Amino acid sequence: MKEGYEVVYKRPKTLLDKRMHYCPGCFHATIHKLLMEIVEEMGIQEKTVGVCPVGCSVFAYDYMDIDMQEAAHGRAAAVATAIKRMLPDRYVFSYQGDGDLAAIGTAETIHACNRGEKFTFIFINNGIYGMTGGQMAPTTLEGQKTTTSPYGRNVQKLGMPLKMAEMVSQLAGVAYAERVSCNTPANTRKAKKALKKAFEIQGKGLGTTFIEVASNCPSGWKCTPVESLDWLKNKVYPYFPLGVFKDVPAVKEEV
Amino acid sequence: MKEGYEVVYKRPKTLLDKRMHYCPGCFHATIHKLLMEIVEEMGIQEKTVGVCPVGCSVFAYDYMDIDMQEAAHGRAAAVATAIKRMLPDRYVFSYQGDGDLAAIGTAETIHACNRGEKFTFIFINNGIYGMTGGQMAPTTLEGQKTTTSPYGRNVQKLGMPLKMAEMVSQLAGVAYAERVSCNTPANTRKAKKALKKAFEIQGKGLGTTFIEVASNCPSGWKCTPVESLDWLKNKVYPYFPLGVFKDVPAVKEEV
Amino acid sequence: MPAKGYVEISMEGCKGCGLCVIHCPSKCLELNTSDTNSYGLHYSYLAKEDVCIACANCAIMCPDAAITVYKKVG
Amino acid sequence: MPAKGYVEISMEGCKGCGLCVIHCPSKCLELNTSDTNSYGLHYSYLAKEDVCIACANCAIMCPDAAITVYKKVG
Amino acid sequence: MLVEMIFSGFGGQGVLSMGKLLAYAAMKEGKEVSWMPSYGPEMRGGTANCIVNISDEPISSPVVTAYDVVVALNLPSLRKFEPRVKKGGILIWESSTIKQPPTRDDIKTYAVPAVDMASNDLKNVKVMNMLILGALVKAMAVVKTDSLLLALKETLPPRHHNLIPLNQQAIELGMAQVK
Amino acid sequence: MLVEMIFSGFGGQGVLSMGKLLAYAAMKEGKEVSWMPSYGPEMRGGTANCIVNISDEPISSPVVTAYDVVVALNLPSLRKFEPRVKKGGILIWESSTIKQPPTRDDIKTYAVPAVDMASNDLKNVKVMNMLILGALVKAMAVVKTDSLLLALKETLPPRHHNLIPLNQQAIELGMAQVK
Amino acid sequence: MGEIKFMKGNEALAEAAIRSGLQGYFGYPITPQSEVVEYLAMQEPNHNYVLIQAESEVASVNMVYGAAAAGARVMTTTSSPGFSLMQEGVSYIACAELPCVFANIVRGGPGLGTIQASQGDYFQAVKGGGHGDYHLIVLAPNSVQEMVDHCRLAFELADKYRNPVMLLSDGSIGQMMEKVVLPEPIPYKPDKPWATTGKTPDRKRNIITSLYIQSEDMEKKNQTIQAKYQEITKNEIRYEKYRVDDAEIIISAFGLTSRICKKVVDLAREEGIKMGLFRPITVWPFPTDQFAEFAAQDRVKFFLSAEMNAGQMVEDIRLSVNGKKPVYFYGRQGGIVPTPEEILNAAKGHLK
Amino acid sequence: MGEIKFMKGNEALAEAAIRSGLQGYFGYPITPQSEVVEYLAMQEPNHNYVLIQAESEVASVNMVYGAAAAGARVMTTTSSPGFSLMQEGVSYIACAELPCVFANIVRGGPGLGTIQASQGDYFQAVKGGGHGDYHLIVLAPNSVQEMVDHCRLAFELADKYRNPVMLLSDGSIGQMMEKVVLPEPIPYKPDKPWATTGKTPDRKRNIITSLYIQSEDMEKKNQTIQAKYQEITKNEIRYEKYRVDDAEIIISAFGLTSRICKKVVDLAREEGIKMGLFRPITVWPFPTDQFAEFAAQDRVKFFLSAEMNAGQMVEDIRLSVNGKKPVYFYGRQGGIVPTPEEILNAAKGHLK
Ligand SMILES: Cc1ncc(C[n+]2csc(CCOP(=O)(O)OP(=O)(O)O)c2C)c(N)n1
Ligand SMILES: Cc1ncc(C[n+]2csc(CCOP(=O)(O)OP(=O)(O)O)c2C)c(N)n1
Ligand code: SF4
Ligand code: SF4
Ligand code: SF4
Ligand code: SF4
Ligand code: SF4
Ligand code: SF4
Ligand SMILES: [Mg+2]
Ligand SMILES: [Mg+2]
Repeated sequence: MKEGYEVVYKRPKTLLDKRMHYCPGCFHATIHKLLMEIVEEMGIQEKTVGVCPVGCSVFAYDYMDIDMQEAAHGRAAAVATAIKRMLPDRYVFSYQGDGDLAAIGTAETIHACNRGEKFTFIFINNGIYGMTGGQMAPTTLEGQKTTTSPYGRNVQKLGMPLKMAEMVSQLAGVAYAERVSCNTPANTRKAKKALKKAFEIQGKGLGTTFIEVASNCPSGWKCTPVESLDWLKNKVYPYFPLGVFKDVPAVKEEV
Repeated sequence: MKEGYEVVYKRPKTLLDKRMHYCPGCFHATIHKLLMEIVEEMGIQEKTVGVCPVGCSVFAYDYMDIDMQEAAHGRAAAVATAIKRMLPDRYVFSYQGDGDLAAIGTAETIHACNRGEKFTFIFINNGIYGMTGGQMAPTTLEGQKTTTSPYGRNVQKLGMPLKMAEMVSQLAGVAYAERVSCNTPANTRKAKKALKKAFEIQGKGLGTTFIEVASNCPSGWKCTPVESLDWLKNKVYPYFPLGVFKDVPAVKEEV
Repeated sequence: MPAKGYVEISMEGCKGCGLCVIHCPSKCLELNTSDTNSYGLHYSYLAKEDVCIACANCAIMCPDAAITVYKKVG
Repeated sequence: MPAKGYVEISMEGCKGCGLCVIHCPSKCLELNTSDTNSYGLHYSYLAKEDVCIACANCAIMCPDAAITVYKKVG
Repeated sequence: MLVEMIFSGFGGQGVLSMGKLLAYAAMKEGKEVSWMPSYGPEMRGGTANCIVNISDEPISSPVVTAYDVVVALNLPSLRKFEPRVKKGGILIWESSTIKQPPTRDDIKTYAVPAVDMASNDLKNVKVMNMLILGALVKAMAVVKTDSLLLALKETLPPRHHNLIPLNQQAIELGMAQVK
Repeated sequence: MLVEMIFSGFGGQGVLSMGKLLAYAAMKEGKEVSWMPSYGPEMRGGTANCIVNISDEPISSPVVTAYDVVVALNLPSLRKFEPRVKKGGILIWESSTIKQPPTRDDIKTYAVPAVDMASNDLKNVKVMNMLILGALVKAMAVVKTDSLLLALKETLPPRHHNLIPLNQQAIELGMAQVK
Repeated sequence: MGEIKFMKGNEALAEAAIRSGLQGYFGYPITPQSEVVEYLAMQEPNHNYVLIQAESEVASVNMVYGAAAAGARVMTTTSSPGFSLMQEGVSYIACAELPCVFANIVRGGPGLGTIQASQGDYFQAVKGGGHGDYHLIVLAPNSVQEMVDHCRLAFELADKYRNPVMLLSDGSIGQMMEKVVLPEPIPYKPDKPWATTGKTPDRKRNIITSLYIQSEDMEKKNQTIQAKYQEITKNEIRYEKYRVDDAEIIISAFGLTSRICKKVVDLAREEGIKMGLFRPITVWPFPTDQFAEFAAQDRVKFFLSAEMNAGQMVEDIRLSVNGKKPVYFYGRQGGIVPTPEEILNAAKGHLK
Repeated sequence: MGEIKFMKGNEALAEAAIRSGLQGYFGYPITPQSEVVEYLAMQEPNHNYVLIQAESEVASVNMVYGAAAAGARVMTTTSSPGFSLMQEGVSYIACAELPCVFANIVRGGPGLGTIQASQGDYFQAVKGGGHGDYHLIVLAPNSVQEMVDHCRLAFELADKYRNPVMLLSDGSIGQMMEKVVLPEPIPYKPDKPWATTGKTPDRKRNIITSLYIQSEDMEKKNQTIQAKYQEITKNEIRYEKYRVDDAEIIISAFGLTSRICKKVVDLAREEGIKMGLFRPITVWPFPTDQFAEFAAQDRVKFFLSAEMNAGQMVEDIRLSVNGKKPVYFYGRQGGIVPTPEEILNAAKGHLK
């Protein structure tokens, strides 16, 4: 600590002092950090319960100093639903990958959103199955190569990438849905703001909150972390635009 | 047969000469009849394979003189996907209830539609679980009483009824989506036309075709068949409007 | 004037739902409330034969395909 | 002129992704390509101490929260 | 003693509730009872039935296939269950709607025109099932009439208690049918 | 004879492929072989390893926990696997990046500064693993050098065959490290 | 003494759950089980439990997982195909050691099968239909009264051992009405310091997981739960004996069939055949030693297992008897309930 | 003689399926199995099979159901949690008597467990993890070569008996590379007059169902498939013997462990202990009679089952031996592969 200087940014304490297993440059880690900053800032460590299903983030409970449940693949929304219903004054979030939330867990996702379950979805859309070694996800882009689409995703045969934030926005139970990213400091700050807003709306019990992160996977995409930011900008955002898709509280305020 | 008269309507031959188990006035029977009329008119009995999961229509294969598969609850879309992929020149349809297609089978429905599987969904939305004795379905209307919503569906707790035709229309793989009903001769004729159009589009391989029937369930609704028509008109259509939600071939022709 | 149309309704096939009855433009169908078929159901029958116009509305509405519709030739 | 800002980077915590490096407006960070930490990774370090403006962009971008940012008091 | 019975007919004829009432009455008399309905898609076909066992000792199986008493309120049920009456057993059938009477002569059969009597004499076809029940307890004293009335009182929601006299009448009328 | 080996290091150092090449070469010599990689999220941490067994007889278990030969290309691997070398076994370690040498004296250890030599002498750090492999076959003649070269030829896609001479050089350089 | 009612098995189960302090129920309709959720829906305004008709059985079981981990007293019920769908979740719950109650109101399988009663899911219940080595405590009620009694017991055992407990019932018991004595409602205050309710400053964070990526850790976890299973086996075996003291033939059955077999015993005794009934009430843990004891007695000639399946519990009896005496099987399938007479005949067939 | 390759177990399985005339594959990624679908994706342009990475294992198994019913030669593969999710579908397929191949590349459970190899799903595979009485034919390969050989055999048996066949493999075999001899590709022309391919005028409509709502019909269906199972048991039991002729100790193991046990036998023999290995290759049908034969020989002192679980196949051995000789168990869990030495020690411990 240098004399005459004060700290303007430091690692949040709720992010345990443990090296995360994520690959270099992976936004999974970024989002973990932002989440723990929010928990700290909102002072809700005692009231927060997280749910992490399988996916690269299955070990999230090793890093966050909060109560957590691991969930079976695709079932985080069902698990979070039950926790939130049993403990309605807690802050509950599910933290899910695109394989988890948009493939095997589609039914649980749609129905939790439709029921308006009052927890926060944190949806890490990296367009690939990171954990299992880079297979195609429902959000893999047209032409994108993965281990199970080695010649590029053929949308004639496999369909177009699913836009989950847009889809759940159509459901009455969803209060807030936004797609964010972390490719620049500005976007990362926005991502944090969105996450915080989701938690605040959750606190008011206004409905389901859904934050989709247009995330990266340098390992699965077979590129460097820095290159992954270019891929995001050039390929991902054009198809998965960042922005707010639904904001019921804001609309209500306007009226 | 009266002398000097000719037949202008008779039971299609592909509808086997067997009393159907459906309750009086149930549209399940109506749709069976229309379907078999179409199979007969199109001359595709040899090329048609149907899939009926559980629900009141699980015995459909007892009545239709075509090759059929029974499917597990919710899985008709997966089953139909595989049949159509293995036998791409056949006409394949799945015939599913709202419990089946919109609750337990949500993931299979969304993903088959998204992949643009080239079979026809026939979705009998009667707002209830008929077969199991009248429990709430994902499409049960606000305030509607069922055995598991005995005080009326509370949408605060359980969410709004799911609009499946609208939802799947958002998916790129869907070529044609329409909601029809059978409450009047005119609507029944429209329903038949829609079903036929779906089969024709399927024959051309243009994408997924999805016909939702705003159906009735006099037994589950605890009313007479005639009263069920009023319920449809007064309660169901206002929330589930009849009409075409997507018609890619028509749009293509226009352009 | 002999009727333009004529319908045959399978008594055992009919379930007495009444959908044909209410949609007949000529009001020629009725449910037989004094008798039941072997399933205990009041079946529909052509009560006013002379006004049937062979429009087939009844048959289209009949879920159980219990109705055959005939039209006068020529 | 003494720098307005100053950063501390955990050598072992850094994974060498380079996201901080490319987002530093003052270009004061670099990856140490001649050395690795115990994980075999080239870590980031404050190469040009005097131009750091304490904007914290680097820290915000760092997935692994390996960076602490300091600002001159007053 | 164990009495094994089945009540069968169309849905809506009140076969399930008459079985339930009888079982309840027997329970009130301190008997062991079981009531087992047909369930699921079977009912879609429009028929319904329930098996009722009444016994002094614990009941082994709630499901049986040969009966001491068969109550048949429609023809399909009569056809189906007449062969399953035990030799010397009892068959009670609704004779105003069933036109083809039973044929066995090794059992006791009772024709009760319950539908007609309920509509004509009591002006309420719904109590037809109580008429049948009356006939049954007369034909075989499985429970006392008083127990049936007690059962009605305890199982009918209070707002329907005004119907008890009518039901009682029906039971008595039914009893009178069995000589 | 059965030789049980593990190749370990950071992902990207080519540990899996060096193991595979050795196993393939041995197979070509008519040996029984098995190659078993670490898999799944373990690899997320940035480390990788594979177990290679070479034997004259069918191999029982592809997974073993004590080794005749350990190849460690980074410090965590050295720390983890040094204790698992069998007494009298062989440990080969990359000595230009690992600063803390092994400590056991009941095994044979070989320090190979493969990273430096590959970058400096061969101008291609990627063939570092071939250098190590060269050292290994010199330290213990599990396969002939020719078999390694044959294996390279048969497993490299033809468009990379131009790299074979470089790989051969690396193997030879590695062999020269072991006296 | 408690309230006396005339109730359906499924409804009695639901009422018993309420009276045992039910806090969360998550389920999906399926015949012949749907009355459980229907009853709970009807009673919902009078109580405080959370009730969700889930979108599927997969969702149900995972809701149970979440709610149980959050410390609540929870239950789900289903019938055969639905329980098959739950197998992944069941395995997770067993490994995460979460207390909860399942009921399988078994119907005839395999496949869609029939909705009539069956005992075809015995193996699934006791050997583990899900992946990996785990056990549920499995109670096999044979009456509406036991649906009530076993429900309360199930919740208690679940909490005591942090282990899921299953009621292996069937469609007949679920659908039939019988007299029941209902227990007094108990107030339920969970004492679950391990539950994920939010990390307070006085404790370390709580984590519920079934993931042990390192083999050594996973083996340790396996050993822990295996040790627990031995403890349960030592403490919790339950069974019923009927006229076995001088019996030369031991007939055995669980659930509904055990009632029929009581009658078989009586019929046999009337004919002078010395028969007795041994009925496992816990089918896991299985009363192995008790069978072995019978087998060790010279008097006992053979065993007969009567089941509504193709022969499942008979394997556990054979394992217990271990060749000391013959063990025969008689079964019906597809929803057919065997009559006392046919079982007796089967037994007599082995009397040579 | 076929082509010789150095291949991963999972890839060899995929290649063998292609060479056996695979027409449809439906699967979902899961470690340690994902290479199967990855390999098939890579080879897709060179062949004619339909390949879908499904949205889940539930979808996969139901796609298999649909494609098999339509007459195609089809397969799905997964690992433990995924196979648990398939249980409903498996039960349906068994009852509908559809030929198809499953492979479970087993990992350590229960729950999410570990991704390392295990044999913890034996019970699920052989007793039926789904509801109702049914059986899969279960082959337990112990090498990459057998992944290939058993794959071809599995397709043949499936068609022959209209029964699903399962490869009960594990993560080690799936992940390891060994030498394999690949068989010649065969052209496959299905001859399945029962398949739902569209009703032609020359036949009645074909219906694939597992629904038999009337108990009598369901019982008949049950009896039909039970009769088939007996037929399979009569014809298809497969096993391997190693140095058993004079053996006093019979050690038994399936899959990967059987290789380790060969070494155990050799080590034992070196010490003068007369040990032999009996390895079930089909674990269902189980070689019951063969075990019984050993048990009947005076020479044989005891049996030891070595497994990577808490003791599962040992039950089937006990059922076979039926108390004639002691049957012991030695196991490791959580992904730990036992060493020959520790198994030998376990055996010696029983030598008194
Ligand atoms: C039932 C089941 N099926 C499959 C898997 C294997 N699996 C683990 S994580 C995962 C998907 C990972 O992708 P995603 O959800 O996008 O998360 P990411 O790793 O990309 O962050 C899969 C298929 C599993 N654990 N359980
Ligand atoms: C796995 C599984 N869960 C539940 C059931 C029970 N079940 C059969 S049909 C059905 C729903 C029927 O409703 P719907 O799909 O709307 O069809 P309907 O009868 O209304 O036409 C249910 C829940 C089942 N057969 N399988
Ligand atoms: S595999 Fe991809 S998603 Fe997973 S940690 Fe690595 S970069 Fe992140
Ligand atoms: S229960 Fe409802 S949906 Fe089913 S047949 Fe009857 S009316 Fe039709
Ligand atoms: S054909 Fe038309 S007019 Fe004639 S009975 Fe039918 S509906 Fe009436
Ligand atoms: S519509 Fe058909 S079933 Fe209904 S009353 Fe008319 S004829 Fe009968
Ligand atoms: S605080 Fe700002 S200026 Fe200083 S090193 Fe970080 S990014 Fe650069
Ligand atoms: S962003 Fe963090 S991990 Fe990446 S190079 Fe900079 S300090 Fe290292
Ligand atoms: Mg992902
Ligand atoms: Mg419905």
